[in-house]
Amino acid sequence: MSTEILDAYALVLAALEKKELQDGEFKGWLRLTPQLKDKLELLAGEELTTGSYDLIRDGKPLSSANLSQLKQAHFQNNIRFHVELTAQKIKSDYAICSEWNELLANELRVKSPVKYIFFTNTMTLLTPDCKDEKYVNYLNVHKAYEFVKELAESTEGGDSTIFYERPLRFEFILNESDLDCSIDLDALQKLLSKDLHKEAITCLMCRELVSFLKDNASKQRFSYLIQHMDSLVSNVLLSYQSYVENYTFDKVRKEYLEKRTEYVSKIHGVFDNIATKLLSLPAGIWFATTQIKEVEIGGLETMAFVKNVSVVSTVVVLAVLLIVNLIGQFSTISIMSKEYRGVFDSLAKTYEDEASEIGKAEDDIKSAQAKVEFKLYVAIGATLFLVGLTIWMFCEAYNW
Amino acid sequence: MSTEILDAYALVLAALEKKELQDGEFKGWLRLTPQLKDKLELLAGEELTTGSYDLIRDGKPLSSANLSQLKQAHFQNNIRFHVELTAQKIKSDYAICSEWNELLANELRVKSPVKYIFFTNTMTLLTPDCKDEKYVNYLNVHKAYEFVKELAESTEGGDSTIFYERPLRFEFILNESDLDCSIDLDALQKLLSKDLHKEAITCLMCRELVSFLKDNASKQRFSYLIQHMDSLVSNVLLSYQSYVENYTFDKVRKEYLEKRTEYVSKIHGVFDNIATKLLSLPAGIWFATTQIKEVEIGGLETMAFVKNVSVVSTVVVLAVLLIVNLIGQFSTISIMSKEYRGVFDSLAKTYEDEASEIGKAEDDIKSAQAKVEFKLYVAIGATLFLVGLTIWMFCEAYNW
Amino acid sequence: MAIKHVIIHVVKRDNDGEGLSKQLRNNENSTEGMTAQLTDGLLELFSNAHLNIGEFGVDGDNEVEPAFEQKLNKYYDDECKCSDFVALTKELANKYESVIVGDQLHTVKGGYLVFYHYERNDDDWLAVAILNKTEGIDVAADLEVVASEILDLKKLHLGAAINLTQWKSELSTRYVRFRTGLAAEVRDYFEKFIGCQRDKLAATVETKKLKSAIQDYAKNACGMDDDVVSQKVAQAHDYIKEQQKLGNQVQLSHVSNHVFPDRADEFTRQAREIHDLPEELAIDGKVLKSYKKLSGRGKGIAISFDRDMLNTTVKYDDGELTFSEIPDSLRAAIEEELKDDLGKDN
Amino acid sequence: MAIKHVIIHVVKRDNDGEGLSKQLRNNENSTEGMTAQLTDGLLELFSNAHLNIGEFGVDGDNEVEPAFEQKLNKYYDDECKCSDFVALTKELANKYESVIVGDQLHTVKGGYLVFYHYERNDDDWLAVAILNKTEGIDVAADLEVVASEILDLKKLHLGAAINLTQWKSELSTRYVRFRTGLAAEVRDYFEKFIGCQRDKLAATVETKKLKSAIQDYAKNACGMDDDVVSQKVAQAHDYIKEQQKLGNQVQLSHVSNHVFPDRADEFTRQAREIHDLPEELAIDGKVLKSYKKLSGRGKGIAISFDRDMLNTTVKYDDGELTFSEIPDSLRAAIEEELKDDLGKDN
Repeated sequence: MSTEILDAYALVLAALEKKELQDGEFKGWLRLTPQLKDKLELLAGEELTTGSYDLIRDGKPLSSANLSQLKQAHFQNNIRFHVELTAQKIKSDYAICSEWNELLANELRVKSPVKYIFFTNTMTLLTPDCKDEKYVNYLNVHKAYEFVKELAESTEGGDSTIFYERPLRFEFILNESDLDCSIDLDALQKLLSKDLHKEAITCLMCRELVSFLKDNASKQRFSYLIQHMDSLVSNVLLSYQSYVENYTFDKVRKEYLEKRTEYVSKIHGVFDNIATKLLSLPAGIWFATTQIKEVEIGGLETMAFVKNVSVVSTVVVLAVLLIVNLIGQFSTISIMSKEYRGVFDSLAKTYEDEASEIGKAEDDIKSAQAKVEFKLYVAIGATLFLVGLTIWMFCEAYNW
Repeated sequence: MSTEILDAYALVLAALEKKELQDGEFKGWLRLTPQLKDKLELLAGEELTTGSYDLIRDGKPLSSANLSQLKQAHFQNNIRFHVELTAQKIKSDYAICSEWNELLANELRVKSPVKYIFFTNTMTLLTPDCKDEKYVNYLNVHKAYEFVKELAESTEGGDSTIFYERPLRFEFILNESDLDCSIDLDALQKLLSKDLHKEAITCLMCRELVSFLKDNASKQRFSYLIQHMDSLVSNVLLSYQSYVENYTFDKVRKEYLEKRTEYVSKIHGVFDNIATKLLSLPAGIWFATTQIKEVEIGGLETMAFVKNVSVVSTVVVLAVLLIVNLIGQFSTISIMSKEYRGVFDSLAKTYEDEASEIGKAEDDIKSAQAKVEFKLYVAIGATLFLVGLTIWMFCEAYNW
Repeated sequence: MAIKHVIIHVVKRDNDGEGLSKQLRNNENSTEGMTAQLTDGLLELFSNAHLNIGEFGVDGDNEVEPAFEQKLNKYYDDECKCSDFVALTKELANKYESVIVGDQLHTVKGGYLVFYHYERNDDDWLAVAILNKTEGIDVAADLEVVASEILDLKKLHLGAAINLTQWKSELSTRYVRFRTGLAAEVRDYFEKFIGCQRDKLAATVETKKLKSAIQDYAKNACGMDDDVVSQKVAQAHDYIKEQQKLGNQVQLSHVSNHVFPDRADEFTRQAREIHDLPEELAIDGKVLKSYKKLSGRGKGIAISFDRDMLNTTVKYDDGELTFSEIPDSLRAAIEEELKDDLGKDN
Repeated sequence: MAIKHVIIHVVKRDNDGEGLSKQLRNNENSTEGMTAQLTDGLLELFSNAHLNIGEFGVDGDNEVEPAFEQKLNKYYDDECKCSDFVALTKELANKYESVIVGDQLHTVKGGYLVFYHYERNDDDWLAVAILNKTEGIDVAADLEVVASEILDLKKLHLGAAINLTQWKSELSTRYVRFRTGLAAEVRDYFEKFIGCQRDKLAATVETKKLKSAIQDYAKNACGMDDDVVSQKVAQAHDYIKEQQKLGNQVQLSHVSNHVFPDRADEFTRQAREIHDLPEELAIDGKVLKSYKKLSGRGKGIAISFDRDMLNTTVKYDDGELTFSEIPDSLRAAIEEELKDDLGKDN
């Protein structure tokens, strides 16, 4: 139906002779044919023309006639009807206007686009199967309106005012040039439809929009938004990302401090674990001290000698076991070191601003590790010394 | 000046014969006197009367006259002027109207009260030295407006819309009965002027206002507010009190007290870990006591000497190990100390009012740390002392 | 504009109930001399009168030729030349008499039937006006007051003018202008005599022509700029809406009075002559929309604005109407009214 | 309303530059018989004419008595009884002649000076009208056109009527109604003859009276309800503001046309007779405010509303005007206009 109306309009407008635009109407002379009469009747039904026209014959004014009263005589060659056509009519199902700007000055038709459009300046007809870039973009513009509306409604600002620190009022009017930009809101819509962080996302979108558009006049805002949609989208995405990161930031701080304490005490625990075992060595030495007896020269087959040998051997075995154990701790520490280095490196990489703090925490752990390693060497030394002492005692027992 | 005008108005209005109210004007017949003429000229200057009147003589219509053209003849007894007075005039410096309701329907005069008022229904003149209760309350009503405005502006809602979860729009109009309530906003103003928690106070006032008024129509809201100001004030105060309490106890106190307990027990745990190990030292001494034998002078190659040396060495090694272990605990404590200091410093910074309490909690931990460190030093001292004892025993065995 | 033929017949009675006296001339009146004053008056007659506009027809059917039209057909050729003006007018005068006699209209006084054929804007017209004498007074040489009679040419009570050119062309439904008076009886007999009826689809034409008449007059005769022209259209729209609401007939002269209060008569005359508008305007609601105005008054408020401002500078939201732009004069008036408060608060 | 005395004198010339012929009657014309028609006409004369209103005075000073007033003083007593009507009018006619001769006004034609004394609403009036004859045509018995002359009583070209009662009371500055024509020369000589001038403080009176005239007529004559009465006042306000903006003189008949398009003449007449309003209205800005309207038109918008609605149902904020209530008819029109969208979106 809308196509028919616009087709009829285009046909009649094209047929007008000496066409001029006056008081919002195209006026011109029309030589009527039965086909044009049908078109005019269709247009009259849509109130696009009155259906009643002055007529001239051979250039001389001659009465007027209604479409419904036409006789055969009215279709004569020398008769012209002075037909007027409404130059602008913007309805919800079709629009006739001079050009894009006229259509885009009508908020209602930006908010809720009209599918069938006829531009009188260029005599262009746009219908849904049309691939015209501006037209396609126009049909998408309402998505941007709905995006703003959704945000505005979430801030209780009706459909056109976003309240975020200040009120940001929109007038949904555009210029033709705005239609050069394609509207791609998928990323934002996807973000908005997330269940997680829903409120926070709305909030940060509002913040981005406000800071993005606050310096534009309310009449230009929507236009600016459409033109710079890409940069808004990337702003919002960046902002969202940093929000997500910030969100864990406090947790992270706490985390690495805890990790530091954890690793430091773990590392210290390494030595603590072994320390108790180390206490068995003195006990062994003391035992050896009491058990090693003097043995006369040549009395190698004596019981005492056997006992002495076994005492020394036991001490040596004990020492070997301890040392093996102590050396084992080194690998434990190195495993731990690998672990915490990995943890802290990744932390430092993720939170670059915190890197130095994280580095300090890591240093704390490293110094604990150094201390513990030193203690382990001391312990190994002490063990070897005690073993030496036992062997010395053993030798002394034979007076060599 | 305003008083003079209203006085003149009252005088002329009272002098009108057969007074009637028509098309917003009081009309009636006036017998002119020079005094009344002056008053009328004053009123004409204020556009309260036209200054040009029809006149009758002996009840018979007779021309019309301008105040400035009066002759002696116009003051005759049998002449009456048909004088009209504007029945309503509400300006910023004075107001003439029928009654309170008419005045209170004018937003501008509610927002910014007029000091000089004349009510034609009751012929009442109200001036600043007047003690009329409604008048006094009226002069204060604008404070309530300014209160709402301050809140509205803080939510970016202009001067009449508070945005808090929903928009709450006010129309600043009142009824006479609302003026029976006195307006006392001192408590709220005092609260609003606090430096501390400024945002929170504004916010909770908005919340209270919205929940208080959301069910009223926007035309009734201000009126309802005025009438129930007391209960709003107490709501806000209660709400503020509970906010303040909630704010410190739940969120901060709990947290730092928990932290304190946690750290204190952690720190005490440091010594407890080492205590068992410390018990091995006396055992070593006791053993040494039984084993160290007297050695004659020069008998350095004797078995006994060797044994003695090994006993002492063992004790020394044992002591060294213990001391190393004990010293290790210091670094554990210092790491912990770093951690809790960080935590408490940031707490103290965030909640400045709680800083002293937080300091106390931190002191508790510090004293626990001091105690543990003291114990560690004692343990080291005891170890060294016991080692010394053993060495003394060893030397004594050679009677040096 | 020139009168080509003129002839006066008389069919009248002096008092109700008396017989009709009839006197028919056998030759045309001269258009020279004294009669020149008559012809001037005759040409003005239809310009100043409140007229209806229509076509020949019987009982609403314009296919049927009434007697008057048949006589015209008999005497006028396709070039609008009359074969015998005297014979035609005599037949018409007799027809007039027979209508009065046949319908037994005893109160109809009749009068001087002045038939005249004239040319205006290249169109040929045949007019018949029924005139009466009016009594005036004169001052004699001794300054005494005496009676004097003249033909009343100031006012047309009954009359019809047929645009023969349009009628012949068969392209028009608006070629008869007629004035029939207000009394139903008089109206009926005269319409019966002429055999004319109002154009059934007049509303569309007239509503449209009224708009162009206003635009044309405001722009060309008054030299108003577009904004003012548009205001004039708005005032007409406003007035018509108001009359429709009250259920009143919209009259051309009233519209003129309202829209061009200072040049009402001139506009009315132009609307009649150039735009073929009758006094009683038929209004078509659909065409009225082409005035492109929205207007309304009541509750102490009167507003009208261009239809296409809705959704651009005028916003409507749930009963609330907001103008983001207002006329400068109004803004000045409001700011003057609020000045002491504006100065103080802002 | 009755004519008590009437007398006709003549002072005229037939062609420019000729001498004046003067003829004075020595006795009053009778008010019986044929003259009754004259007196009816005379009484109507001032009701239908566009008049100015003023008082006696010379060069703006109303303390100085002009010659005309002095003559009146000479013949009229305090009860407005004339001691010798014929002598008075003769002196005045001679005065009229001497004004024309003295100022060497060779193009002034003069005419029949009709003096008449009448009573209206218990007030005594003295009127002088300068009338001329007009040529008409008559139809002779043979239906030939012949010339005929009558005194032109339809239109008052020059004339003055003095309310003697008000004049004597010394309480009024608006007791002379006069019509002087538009040409400056004619205007001057006639005002000089009468010695009248416009009331200097007329603006206040007239602005106020216009409002009451409208209210009175709308309410009492048309039976309109208060809302419509207030609209009529608003339309007048609107029109006056518009004329002031254009720098035009506000005329009573134009206000009538605009405000009461369908009863313009009746209103004008009442405003003149009952409310003493002249044709050229002087408007006082301060008093105009007592119409209690704010109005403006332009940019395709026309708005007017009651002044006291500002800050209540009409809000103004930085150039933006919001009506929280609008007339039902406008709301209906807007909703009709938006209906396909309202139905869809909400």
